[in-house]
Amino acid sequence: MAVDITIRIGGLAGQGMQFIGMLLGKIFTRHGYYVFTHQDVESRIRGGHNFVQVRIKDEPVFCHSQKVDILIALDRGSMDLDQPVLEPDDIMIFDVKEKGFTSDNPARLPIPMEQLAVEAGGMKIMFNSVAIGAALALLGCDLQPILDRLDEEFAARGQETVEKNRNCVISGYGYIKSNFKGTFPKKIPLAPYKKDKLFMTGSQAMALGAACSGLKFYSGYPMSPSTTIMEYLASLGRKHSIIVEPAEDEIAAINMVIGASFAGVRAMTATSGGGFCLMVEGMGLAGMTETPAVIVVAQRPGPSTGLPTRTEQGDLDFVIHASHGEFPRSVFAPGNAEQAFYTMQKAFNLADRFQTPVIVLGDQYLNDSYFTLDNLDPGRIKIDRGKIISAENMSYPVEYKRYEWDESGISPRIFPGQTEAVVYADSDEHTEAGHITESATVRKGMVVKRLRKVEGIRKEMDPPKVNGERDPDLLLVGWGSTCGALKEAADILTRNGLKTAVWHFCDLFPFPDTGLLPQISKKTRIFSVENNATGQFARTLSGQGRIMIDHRIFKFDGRPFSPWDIVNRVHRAL
Amino acid sequence: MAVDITIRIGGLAGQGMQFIGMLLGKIFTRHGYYVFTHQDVESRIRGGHNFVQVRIKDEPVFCHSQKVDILIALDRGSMDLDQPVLEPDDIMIFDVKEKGFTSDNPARLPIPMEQLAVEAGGMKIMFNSVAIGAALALLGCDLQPILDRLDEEFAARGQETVEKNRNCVISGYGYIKSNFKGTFPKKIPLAPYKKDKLFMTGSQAMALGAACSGLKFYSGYPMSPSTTIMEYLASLGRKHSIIVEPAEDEIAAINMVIGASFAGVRAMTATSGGGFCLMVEGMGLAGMTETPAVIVVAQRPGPSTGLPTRTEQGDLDFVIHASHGEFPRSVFAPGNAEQAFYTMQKAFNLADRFQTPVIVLGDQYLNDSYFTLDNLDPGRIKIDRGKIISAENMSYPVEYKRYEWDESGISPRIFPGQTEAVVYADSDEHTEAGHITESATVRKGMVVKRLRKVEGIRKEMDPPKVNGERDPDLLLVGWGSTCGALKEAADILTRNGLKTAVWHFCDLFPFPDTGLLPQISKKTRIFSVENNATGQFARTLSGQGRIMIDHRIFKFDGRPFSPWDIVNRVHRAL
Amino acid sequence: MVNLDDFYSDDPVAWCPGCGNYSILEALKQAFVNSGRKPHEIVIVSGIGQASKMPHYLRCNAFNGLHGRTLPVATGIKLANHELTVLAEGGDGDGYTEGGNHFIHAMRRNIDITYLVHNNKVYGLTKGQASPTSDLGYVSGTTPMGSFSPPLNPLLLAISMDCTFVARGFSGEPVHLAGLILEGLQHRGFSFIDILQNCVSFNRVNTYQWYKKRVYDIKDDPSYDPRDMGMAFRKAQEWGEKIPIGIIYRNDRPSLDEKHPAIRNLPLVKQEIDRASLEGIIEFFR
Amino acid sequence: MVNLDDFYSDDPVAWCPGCGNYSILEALKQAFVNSGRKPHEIVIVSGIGQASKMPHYLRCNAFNGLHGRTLPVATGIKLANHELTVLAEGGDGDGYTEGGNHFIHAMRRNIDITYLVHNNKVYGLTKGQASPTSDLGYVSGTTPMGSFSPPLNPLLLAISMDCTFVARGFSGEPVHLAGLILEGLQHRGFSFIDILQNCVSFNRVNTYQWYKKRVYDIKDDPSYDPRDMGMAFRKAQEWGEKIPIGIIYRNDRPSLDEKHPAIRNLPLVKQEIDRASLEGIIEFFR
Ligand SMILES: Cc1ncc(C[n+]2csc(CCOP(=O)(O)OP(=O)(O)O)c2C)c(N)n1
Ligand SMILES: Cc1ncc(C[n+]2csc(CCOP(=O)(O)OP(=O)(O)O)c2C)c(N)n1
Ligand code: SF4
Ligand code: SF4
Ligand SMILES: [Mg+2]
Ligand SMILES: [Mg+2]
Repeated sequence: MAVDITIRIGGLAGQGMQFIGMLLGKIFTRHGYYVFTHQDVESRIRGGHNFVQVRIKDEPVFCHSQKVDILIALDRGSMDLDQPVLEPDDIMIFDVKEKGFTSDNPARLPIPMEQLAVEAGGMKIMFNSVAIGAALALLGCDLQPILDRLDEEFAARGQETVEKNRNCVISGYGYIKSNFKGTFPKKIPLAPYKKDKLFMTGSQAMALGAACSGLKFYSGYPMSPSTTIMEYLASLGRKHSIIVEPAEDEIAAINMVIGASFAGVRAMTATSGGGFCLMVEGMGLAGMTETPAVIVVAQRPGPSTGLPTRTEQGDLDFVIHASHGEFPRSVFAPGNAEQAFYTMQKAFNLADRFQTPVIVLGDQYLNDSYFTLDNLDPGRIKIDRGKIISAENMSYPVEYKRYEWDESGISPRIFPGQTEAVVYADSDEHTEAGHITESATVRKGMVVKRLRKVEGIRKEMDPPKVNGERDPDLLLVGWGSTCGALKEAADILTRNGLKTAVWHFCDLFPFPDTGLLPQISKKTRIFSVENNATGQFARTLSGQGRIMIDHRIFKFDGRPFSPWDIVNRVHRAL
Repeated sequence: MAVDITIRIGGLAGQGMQFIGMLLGKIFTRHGYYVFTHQDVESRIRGGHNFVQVRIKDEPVFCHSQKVDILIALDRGSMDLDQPVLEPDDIMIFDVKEKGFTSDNPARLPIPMEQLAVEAGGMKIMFNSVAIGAALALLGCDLQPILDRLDEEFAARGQETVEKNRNCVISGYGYIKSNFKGTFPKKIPLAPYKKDKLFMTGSQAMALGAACSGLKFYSGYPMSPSTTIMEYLASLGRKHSIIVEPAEDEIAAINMVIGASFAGVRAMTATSGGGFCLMVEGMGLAGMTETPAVIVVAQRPGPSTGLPTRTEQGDLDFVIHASHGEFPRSVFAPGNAEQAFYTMQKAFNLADRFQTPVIVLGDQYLNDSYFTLDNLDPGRIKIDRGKIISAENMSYPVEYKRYEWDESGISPRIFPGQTEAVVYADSDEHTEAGHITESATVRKGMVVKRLRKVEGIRKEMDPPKVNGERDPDLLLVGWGSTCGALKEAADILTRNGLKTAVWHFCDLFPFPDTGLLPQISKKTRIFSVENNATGQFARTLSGQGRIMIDHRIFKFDGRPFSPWDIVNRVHRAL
Repeated sequence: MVNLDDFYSDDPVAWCPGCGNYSILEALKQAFVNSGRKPHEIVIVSGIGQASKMPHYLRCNAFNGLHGRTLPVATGIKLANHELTVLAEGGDGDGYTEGGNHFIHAMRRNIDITYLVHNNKVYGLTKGQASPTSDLGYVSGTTPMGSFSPPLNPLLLAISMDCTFVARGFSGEPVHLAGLILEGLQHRGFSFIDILQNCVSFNRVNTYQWYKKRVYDIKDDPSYDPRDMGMAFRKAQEWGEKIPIGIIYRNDRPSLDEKHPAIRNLPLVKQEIDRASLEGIIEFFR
Repeated sequence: MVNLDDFYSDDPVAWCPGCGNYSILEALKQAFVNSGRKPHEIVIVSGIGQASKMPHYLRCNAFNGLHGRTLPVATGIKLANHELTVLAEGGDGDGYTEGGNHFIHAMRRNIDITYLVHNNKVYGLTKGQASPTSDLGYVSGTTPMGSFSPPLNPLLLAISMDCTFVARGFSGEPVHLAGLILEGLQHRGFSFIDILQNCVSFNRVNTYQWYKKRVYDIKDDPSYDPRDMGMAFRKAQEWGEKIPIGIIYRNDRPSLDEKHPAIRNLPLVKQEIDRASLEGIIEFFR
């Protein structure tokens, strides 16, 4: 039987929901399944109403489902606020201590969680381990592999913690085996243990992609949902020769990145829209001095502080046009963790080859969600640092011009101190040698030189990935983190008799050569789907003149699209 | 005989060219003419090659001419670099002391300027007053009115200075009368003195427009070419109840403006593209908190530091899309000093009525150039501060919600301390009361509320001003400071047999209702003219779907268009 | 007369149980009551962070702006309406990293604002990363090898800028703190109060107990003269076994809002536009 | 051996005749010669302003970046290649207003950079507006009623941040200045030199003569100990009839670049990517 089961863990911030989500994800990933985990949390450290949702499937899965099969309600708030998503047959596990709630539905399952936790682990706060045991018992998982994974994941926290949590899980597991009176047909039989697939967040994939692309320097200032990139890279710092320097603000971050890059290493920063606002001047500096720089902008709902812990695709227009004056850049928006990993390579290569800033757009949904991946292959990452003159390939006597004219717009770089040449980089309009100029002729030449790169970059931009039916009735067009939901929506629509295809754009700007777009027949109805309120990408797309968009599906409440959100909106539009 | 004469004063920074330009402008403005003065200077305080060009016409004039009739070369550099613009019959005045230059053209007129200055004024550096006297003599101006104006303009500098400069002017004037051997048919007979017209720069017009619109608070950080706005407003500070607070950076500037505006006064800042980069986060803050703010962005060539003292229209796309997330704003680009004055009123009114940031784009050409204006009428300025609840019109008991839902998207403001209500403004997504929210429903409502304003604003946006022929062969489309050159180019083209019209846009974003655009027949060839390299406005315009642009005329060498630049490029394209 | 109830807000508090912020909130309300100012006469400008949520939890005018940008907004408000009592409030990250430049220049201006920094020595809201006041060696997500930089001393910095009112409070001494805040509100000029605040979720070293054992009221030493800059400079360096709280330094010089002639008689916000004088300036250009 | 000619640049100088910047340029070249470092081993990062044009006028690597942002760029360069001798250079506006936050935090990091601020007490390039070091009452385009705020004391600020090398030079004493710069270059850590510089076009008070009469070498007082913070704090406040130049304060603590284990043996820029170890971290996610 096909497995597609979702567990939601709801409760207060500080109750360890994220850890539970991660743990469940690892268990199922290592026992034959694919997992997608996303979080819906408030901007606070303790309390509030939050949930983490774990979707387990027997085939690759890249988005959440709106259908919850088991709700683990860790507090009263979750019981009230999350229960409405359940059908009568879906399970809710909650602590028997919560008063004022009674139900004769055996699927509403009170468990003496705290009590069992105290008995088994000696501490109330381990009641969430009891809940995990209970949920896994309901799902028909064998106990031993669960305990083995628990040992692995808790190992770092010491033997005592392992032991206590183990006992809590056993206790919750046992409680269900002996007390559950209902029937719950949804089972996830654990396959034999295999440590083959990967389980990671979009942020981790980006960080890893950067590290594998030769990142050496990172500077940043914490900002959700980008902070996890910085923290993960920092954790690599000691062993992997990456310097992560906490900046005093985002202005410092981008300028440090530019400095490091000028000195010759691959460098990047990450932030969210608000932090990127402060990097806009630095972005122009990179453009003018022709210094490579990779900037991840992990989006969250704006404007301004907005909804710090939630998701949106609202910054596309901004990053495409950020900074004054005219200079080349490129913008990408990967759709899942795997694409995020490989996109970083492309970002660094284009930054180096064209000596421009490159932006990679993420968002809270992509960055914070966990994905099971079949594999990531650093061997597939080819590092191309572009035109560089080193001491070996340099001609003497030295007469180096940093901005020497070239048809391609690209002048070879020298890293200061690596040859006997001296390098002048300048944010003013400059001569080929890099000195300030006031000349109209030189200015004109330099503008042309810089803008020449645009066509070079455009050639590197891939057309959208096409999925689903040929010659479709419906075409869903999207970009970035909606990728998984779009594909699943297309499958559902196709199953419902509407032949549906998806175009998913990762390479957004400069817009890929329109000649590369697949043919579309007149009968196809085109839906653009965006996690924002004004259809930013739809505007760009229409601007190309090749594609006419028939319907626009927007969502801007800070929450991600599930496939059914899209399907329902499509049906409503037809 | 029609007068259209241009005097160029070339020389080193520090030789007082700007003052001479201003002085000549005032003389001719007060004696029957219209003057347009622009400057072409380097980013330095002393030395280099610079010029100021004064165009005198007997009818209104809004741009420079490429044709120079008299060159006053204050240094050797100017003789070398400016002389090439002259025809044989045009005059060059220079100091006889400059060696290595001989010419038997009587129009190349060596004058012992320094010597006369020492004799007449006692100081070498007054040689430029000698030059003025000489030039005005050549132009057939009467001496007395010149001396009168001199007295007025130098009055503030003390009697002695007046006296000395007077003598130098007389000396230069006399020198020509007795020594000039050639013929110079171009004359500017001075009309009787009349203090009716105004003479001011674009920056002054903006500052004045703001003051007349009730500006009370300004904060900024110097940046060419916007600094003159700040300096002019500061000069009004003592007498006119305007606070001008020098900020530590542009971030502080925009945030102070937002604070002052929140507290209830009209507030603005001005900067150039680089400084605006640092205001982008603040702009989003104004958007989210719904605080009115007027920001002048006086453009200069970018990216980055670029060419600090020169001109470009390169920041349009940037300001339209600046800051993350989605919120309403409006953008204007007046075409001359008069329009600049009245546009400020509109900017403040829209900022208050729609409670959004408003951007007014200037550029070096508009901001630094002097214009003769027939008049400016502060009486025409109607101040509309939008929906405000004051202690008088407030209902008690007080239950005020800053972001109360309204179909228009606009909730009435209360200024803190002006009633007994308390006001909560918030950069996070917020409830109607202004408190932080995590609710998806509230979020959705607030996005809709804010975006509702867009249509309200659009109704206020004027279509382009149309000039020239009906049913034209050619249509020139432009925006901002190219206004004067466009109209003059159209006149020339029409005279040459090509019926030409101009559309000049001041109201740029949100794009005015396309229904308001005049009809255009198929045969009309449409030229977009922009002082940038990529045609930013042309892209917006084409995006509206009503107008197909046939040719694009760009200029991006940091110098402004003269009418003939446009005419020549049109002819080349045809 | 106002009382505590007048400052009550029903907005639900989002801080962790046990956080030092709660007592700061109470101290602040008490100071407001003692100041006699009414809720609508007070504005709090806050940034972003845990500390910056503060103004939602009491009743008075509030502008909850950007991370690090409290002081410019507060300055704009004060200059536009100097009859308002204006406070700025935020965390150590907000004030000393992102907002460091404004901090320096607000002190230079000596604008009449009371600035409260909840110094928990971490970036609380973003989950405990090292802040500029974190100890050397503090291990966090962004400093897994321990913070490489020594903590910034905000008091010393403020004295070096000749800030006219420099004080330190402790969230665990709310009565003392309320007194300090009141003095800050009454001081004409920039009043800076660094508030030692325990963060139960992330700062496991500088706990309530840790501080409780160490802090002492600077007034205990009768010879201490906060008007002596040299003394203040030394006192501000005291840290470790004994930590002084109270007013470390003060000085009198005119505040910015006293200097602007435009508002000598009336706040800007109450001034009408003087059309006649505007006509006058246009004349100047003829 | 390098000599002055090695540092010759033919880029035409855009400063006013008589400007103090010329002697700073000469002092800098001399310090470079004395340091023994070759042009390609040195990088100057400058901002925007008159002072910031400096690197064009000598021959060495240069990054002429944004107004106020010299220090982060310089920090990035130093961390990427600590074998380079890295300087940051700019004006008082660049460093103390726009760049104030980076200044504080660079001192905290103690990154091994030599930072030269040409302090002419005005915004020179934008035509003489008041800077944060302008005197109280300084009249300029943006302060027609005179500057309302007292000048910031950069030395005091630096001492309060425990900056490990705090010095003051004068453009009119180029030999002394060259000596200071050399000491700064040799100091391992953040070396800050505030350089009094006359601006003939806009600063009519603090002229060459004005300074010449007042400055004295701090070494003249043999009892002065720059390692005594209290002494330094007092000395830094001396201004008026007598103005001390020389090293005001110094201290030793490890510089940031010494702390990062990643670059203990080899600069980042010389390190190859270690593919094997990267495979290792991917394994962690299985
Ligand atoms: C420009 C910008 N950068 C980063 C952030 C993310 N951010 C929010 S709060 C915070 C730090 C909070 O630390 P602190 O100011 O000490 O306040 P606390 O939470 O500790 O009270 C950060 C980095 C932001 N909101 N804006
Ligand atoms: C972000 C930004 N704001 C403003 C400017 C304009 N600007 C250029 S130089 C300068 C001030 C220069 O003063 P200072 O740093 O003291 O250098 P000086 O010219 O006096 O040597 C300013 C404000 C700029 N280039 N960038
Ligand atoms: S994280 Fe720390 S500072 Fe923030 S509310 Fe919790 S205890 Fe307080
Ligand atoms: S303006 Fe002043 S600082 Fe600038 S070059 Fe001239 S004299 Fe030097
Ligand atoms: Mg904090
Ligand atoms: Mg200066």
